[in-house]
Amino acid sequence: MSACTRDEWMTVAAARLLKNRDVCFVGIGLPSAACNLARFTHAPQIVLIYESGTIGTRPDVMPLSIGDGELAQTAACVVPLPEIFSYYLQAGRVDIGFLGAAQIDRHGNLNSTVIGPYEMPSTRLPGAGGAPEIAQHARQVFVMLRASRRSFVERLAFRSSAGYLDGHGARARSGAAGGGPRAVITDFGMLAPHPESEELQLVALFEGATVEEARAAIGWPLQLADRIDTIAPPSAHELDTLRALHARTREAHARPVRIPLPNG
Amino acid sequence: MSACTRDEWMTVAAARLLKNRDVCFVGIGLPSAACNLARFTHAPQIVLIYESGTIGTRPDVMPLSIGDGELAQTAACVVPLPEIFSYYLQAGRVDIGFLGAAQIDRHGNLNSTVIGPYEMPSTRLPGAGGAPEIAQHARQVFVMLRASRRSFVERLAFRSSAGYLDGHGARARSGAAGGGPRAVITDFGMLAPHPESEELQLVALFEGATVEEARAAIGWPLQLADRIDTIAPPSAHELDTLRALHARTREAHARPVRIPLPNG
Amino acid sequence: MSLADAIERFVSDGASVALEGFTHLIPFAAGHELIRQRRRELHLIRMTPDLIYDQLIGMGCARKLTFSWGGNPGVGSLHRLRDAVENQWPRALELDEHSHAGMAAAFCAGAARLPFGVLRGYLDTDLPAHNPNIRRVACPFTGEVLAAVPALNPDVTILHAQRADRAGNVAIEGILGATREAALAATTLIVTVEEIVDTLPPAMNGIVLPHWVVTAVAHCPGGAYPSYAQGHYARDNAFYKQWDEIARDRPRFLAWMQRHVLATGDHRAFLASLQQEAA
Amino acid sequence: MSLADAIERFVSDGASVALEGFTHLIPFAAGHELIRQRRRELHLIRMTPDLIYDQLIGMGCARKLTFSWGGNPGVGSLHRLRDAVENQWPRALELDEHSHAGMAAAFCAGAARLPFGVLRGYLDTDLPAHNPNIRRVACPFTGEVLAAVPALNPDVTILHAQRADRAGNVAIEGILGATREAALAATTLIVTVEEIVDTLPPAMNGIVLPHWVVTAVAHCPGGAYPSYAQGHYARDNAFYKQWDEIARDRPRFLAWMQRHVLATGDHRAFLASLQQEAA
Repeated sequence: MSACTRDEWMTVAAARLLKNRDVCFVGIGLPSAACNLARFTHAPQIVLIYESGTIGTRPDVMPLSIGDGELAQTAACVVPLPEIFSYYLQAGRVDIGFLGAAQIDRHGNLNSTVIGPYEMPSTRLPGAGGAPEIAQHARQVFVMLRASRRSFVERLAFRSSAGYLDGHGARARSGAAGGGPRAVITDFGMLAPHPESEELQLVALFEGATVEEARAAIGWPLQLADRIDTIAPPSAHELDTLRALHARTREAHARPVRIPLPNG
Repeated sequence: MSACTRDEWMTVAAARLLKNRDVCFVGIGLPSAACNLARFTHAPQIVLIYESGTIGTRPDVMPLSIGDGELAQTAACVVPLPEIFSYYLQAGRVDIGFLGAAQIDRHGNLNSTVIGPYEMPSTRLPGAGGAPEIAQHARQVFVMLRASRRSFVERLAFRSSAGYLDGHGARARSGAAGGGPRAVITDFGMLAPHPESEELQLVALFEGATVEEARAAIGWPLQLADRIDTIAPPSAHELDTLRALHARTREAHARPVRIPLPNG
Repeated sequence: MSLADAIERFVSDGASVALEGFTHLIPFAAGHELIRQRRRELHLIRMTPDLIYDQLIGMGCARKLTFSWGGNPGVGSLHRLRDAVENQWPRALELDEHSHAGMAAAFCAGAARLPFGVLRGYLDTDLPAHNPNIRRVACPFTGEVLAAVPALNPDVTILHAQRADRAGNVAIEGILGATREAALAATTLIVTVEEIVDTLPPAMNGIVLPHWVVTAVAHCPGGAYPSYAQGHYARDNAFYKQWDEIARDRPRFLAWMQRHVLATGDHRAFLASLQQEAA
Repeated sequence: MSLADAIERFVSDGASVALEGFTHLIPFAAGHELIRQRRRELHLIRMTPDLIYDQLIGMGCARKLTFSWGGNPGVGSLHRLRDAVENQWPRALELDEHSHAGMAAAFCAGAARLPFGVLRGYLDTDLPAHNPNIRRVACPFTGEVLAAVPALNPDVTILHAQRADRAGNVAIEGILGATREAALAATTLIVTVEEIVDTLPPAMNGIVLPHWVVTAVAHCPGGAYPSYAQGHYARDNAFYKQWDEIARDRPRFLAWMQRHVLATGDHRAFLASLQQEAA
């Protein structure tokens, strides 16, 4: 394989987790790249839902926003947004929900709301968006987040969406329908919840990444799974496909948009 | 005017009550004829909604059922039925609701459910359908019902939809959003609620009909309004338009439908 | 999958079954197959029990009916439904009776997998007194008391639609009634279609049931007759009028069902038998 | 009616206003007109406060914001929104913060004129602790406790759409977000459109807002730019990226607003000033 960036590796690692007929609730950025990479490689029949209301969308380039026209044009259908959340997500029809966040804690709870106190934050983040109910209802949640001690923290400033709460079955007792964050894909490898404590532990490393590197990037004492897998680097096919997708996307987004000034 | 039937006269009398931009929730039968007659005469911009989900429909012939294809083809749009009831009727966007029934009482309450006890009825009627909420939410309700002592009764076997309850402001106190049955068009003329008691009283007679005829057909001691109007007979234009509509409808419904048996 | 196989496999005795379609796209072929396979103790669900429910009830397939209007639209009564309620013939029928608005709210709640639906409805009617499935709920903000109905989640919903593609995506055009909500509320969704195509026409904001909510698709041309399929064939209003006579009389009803449904192997044969009779 | 007249007549200081559109069909022209007419004390409502809300907030038009996600999609922060929340510049901004699912339920309840919406949501998040508009309601059948939100009924909803006919029927194509529900929930509905036509194309199951729910239609080509109108022009993703730089800095933001919005008479002049700058 040719040299690849950590973002590329994260994207490939996430894509590999997806199965051919999974129904994915896709966010913008790395998850969108991962889902579309899966679609262009081993999972051609994957179903992509974007919260803007597009169902079964098959974009040729990645959207910048969650509602680019490309998503609507290539969708099986476009429904009003409330139906996405009620008739699809809440109804338990989503297999995989992707989430990002500003902060994650050791039980996979996420913060995308504020740093500092809610009423007087030092940093106002965009907010929860679809995350609280994706986290509640999707059969599995995959989190994609670059690691640092600022993002993988001992204590969240705000819980925007629930992972395993305090662990040890707390989520199951809460009545949440979905299975919670089954995988956290980050830029050294992957974390997953311990079967009993539900604390995120290191389960896999990118080839060449080290446990020390992982520990240095995590803001709590990172536990190791009994077995740490090695995640093979992106294959040439994966990398070529992903880079071609990115290249098409860059080209499309660089294409100047004519300002729609009427004539006359 | 040429001789006309009482059904035609009822239809014409009801049509005249409709204004050009009224939004009408239309039922099948006489109301459908009245609304479409109004549309073909003095109210070309009347908005017709059928509960099947067609909004702003402009059929050239009348539907037999509430969901004939003609209604969809000529509609401004067709929406899922739940939206008709939530986003339009319940939202207060319907000016006029038409109702029929098997029985009506002196306060305009209606029965279309059973004759006899509910659990063991002597006659099982089709049921309330849209009526309970049409009666609750439409700004005004118009009832069209041929008169007899079996239909205009002292006491309903079952209250399927609410008129003025026991009168004297009971409806207003109930919290119903709509104005209740403002007119009952029947085959001798029209009843309307007394301003205070809200008891249906005779307010208008078809030209040639008599108070005695009205009283004979009503199962409670019919009160007379201070002034009894005379409803002019259908004009030639009204009658021609209505009969042409009926003729087109008969012709369309008589056209044999090919049984859709696939070839081969 | 053939319709017979789909019914055989997915509809068991005692199941709650919604054959939806509002005048338009009523799944007659599927209803007849339930009768041919002699399903029993069904809990039938449908806003407007139509001729097909009259037939199912008259043939003794149903234990219970959830509905909001049970008539022959524009014609009159459903005589088999009346006979079941008034005379328990051929058996007693339990009623779960709603208004259209209430039943629509119940289907929407079912589709959203909420346990109940809320509406401003049933006000000062006698329905709640006879149906424990109509209750009240207070708004936690204003205190206003509203009507509540339990979600409808049929074991099986059966629809008829114009077309499906080979992946199983189903496209519906025209009057929908509560079909979409009934489909999304069901555990199992069976759809009969006029045609199966390689690729559906572009839908954008059109009505599509995605393949992963559809359990089985059966190709069944004419499957809505004597109801209709917009763009394919018209409603046979004359048949709806004739049904009034056929269903009025028990022996005549049974003879008709024997000849046209029980004695025919499938919907194609059913249509052929009607055509033969008309010829 | 011109857009300026519609805003003048129908949007007063202090009004609750929802400019909806989900990435697609965001009514930029109308937002700019609110700024030109110097509306104040607005309660802005929108699931995804976009650049246009960043501009309204930065120009001091807003007292309160009801929202569920406030960022520049795919780019980063809305710096004017952040500055208002973090530093009260140019004034303090009250937040009524929801999740997408909660806000969608609130719009649906508003459109149905119910006082509250129900969802299975907000479970074990910190949002309810900071927002008294997120409460609980018990199912009257199962006893299950669910989340409830109060209905959103904006004084004014403003949308942009592709076309209207002369009667005022409005047709929307493509991604809808919560536009339809926000439209039906409003007391007053203003729609700007790319074109006004004699007759809309056949809609059948397409998205149409009937003329009698629309208060005013204003012809405003390009009215969604730099957002987009499916079938007319694409989203200017480059502008969304540029905005990050423009909005990051208070003086630069104010200069941009002065030059392109306050100093331009209408949306046409706004577009021309951008074109001139680009040339």
